[in-house]
Amino acid sequence: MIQILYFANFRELLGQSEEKIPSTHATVSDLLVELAARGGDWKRALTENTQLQIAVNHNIASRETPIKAGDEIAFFPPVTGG
Amino acid sequence: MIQILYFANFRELLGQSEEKIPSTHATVSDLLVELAARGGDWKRALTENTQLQIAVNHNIASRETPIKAGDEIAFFPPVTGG
Amino acid sequence: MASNHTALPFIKVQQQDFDLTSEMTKLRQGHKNIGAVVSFIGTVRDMNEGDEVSVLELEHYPGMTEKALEKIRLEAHQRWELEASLIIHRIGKLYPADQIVLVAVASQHRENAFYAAHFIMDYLKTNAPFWKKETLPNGDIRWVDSRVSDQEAKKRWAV
Amino acid sequence: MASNHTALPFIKVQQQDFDLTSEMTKLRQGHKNIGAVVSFIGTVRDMNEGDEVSVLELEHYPGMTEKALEKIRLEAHQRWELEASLIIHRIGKLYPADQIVLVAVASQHRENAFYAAHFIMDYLKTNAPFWKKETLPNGDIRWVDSRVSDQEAKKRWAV
Repeated sequence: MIQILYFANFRELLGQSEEKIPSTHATVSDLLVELAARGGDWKRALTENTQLQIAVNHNIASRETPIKAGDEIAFFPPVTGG
Repeated sequence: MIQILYFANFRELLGQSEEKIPSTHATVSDLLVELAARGGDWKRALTENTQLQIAVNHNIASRETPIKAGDEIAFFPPVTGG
Repeated sequence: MASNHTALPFIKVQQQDFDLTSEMTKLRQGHKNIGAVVSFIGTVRDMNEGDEVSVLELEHYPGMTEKALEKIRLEAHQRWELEASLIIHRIGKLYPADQIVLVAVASQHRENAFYAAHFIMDYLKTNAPFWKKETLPNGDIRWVDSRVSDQEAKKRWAV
Repeated sequence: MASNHTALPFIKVQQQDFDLTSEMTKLRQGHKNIGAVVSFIGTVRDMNEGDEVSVLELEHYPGMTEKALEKIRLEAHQRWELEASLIIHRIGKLYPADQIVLVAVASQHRENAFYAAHFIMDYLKTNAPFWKKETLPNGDIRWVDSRVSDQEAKKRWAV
């Protein structure tokens, strides 16, 4: 299984803050394809949003980052702290 | 009359923190000549010390700065605040 | 309540306010050779993008946020000779003039503390997972956009 | 006892210690649009020129010192967009770890506050008439020399 987290406007738009799904993806890109296949907001938020930021196991990642069972993958917009 | 102030090691070396003397000088340089004529520490401190700093009426000045009756002239070493 | 998932003693992500004097005192404890302490406090402005702001709500990514802040802090210690440093960032609902963030850096000489505190803030702005949502007086709620100027600011530290 | 010869509200030359939190609170009062507050505190180090220091005594030039500090402060306000600023400098006998000086600058955006606080400190070091005398543990007393590095530091602000 992998753990997926959604933050800020992604959390609001997708209506959930986290979920666990089976680990069947080689990279973040594969995971995004699966999630986007849910259609509607999922497709818009995860494949058409140029602002999408990705973290894998608390490190900033990209679509090409490999993922494996047990990983924590997070999706969020550009950060605005401070 | 002019008011003369001595600070830090100048005050200690010359044994006084202030004095009033008649105003008979066109510039700081003229005043330094008169004070140095006192000899000893006065000569050493005021004419042989490359570290001498001068203020006239609270503004940083030089040997060439004109002075007149009522002025406040101060002699001190480079500052070390902060 | 501090969410110190990672038990990093110089990183605090918390809802409650902080007191500058007591944080500075703690920071300096046991470091007698400190000659300079620079602190930065970020506060909630009552205006953003030309609109009045009533409430600012800060969300973060527990665990990753603390690690990201510690990474920035340690990078500052590698770049400059520092005696101690500390980052506190608040989360939850904040109001105009509230304190949001404290960065404090202590060093022997002032230049290092100034540069390091500025560096930490510039990197915090772009690398630490926090998000801000603001409420306007008419009730409108919007997520705060990241700033191009913050991306630009970071470039001054390129090595 | 503050020696405010010149009644400058944002300049204090005083023997007594200061409290950072309360000074910052006063500084920010009535300025809701502040987003950034940078403070610098200089403290007495327990070492100088390789020797342990027991006591540091600070002398100043009443009247001129306040004017020199105000001039530096106003110059900072001309160079950067600032909301408020404050300089407190202590005089008399101080001991290791004591606070010597506070420079606090508030602005809408952080960059201005960082630069202005650093600028004020660099100029204070070379342009404000203060002198330091240190006592070593063996009783030796010596005047602290000015530093070439302080003259150099100022040059970064040349316009």
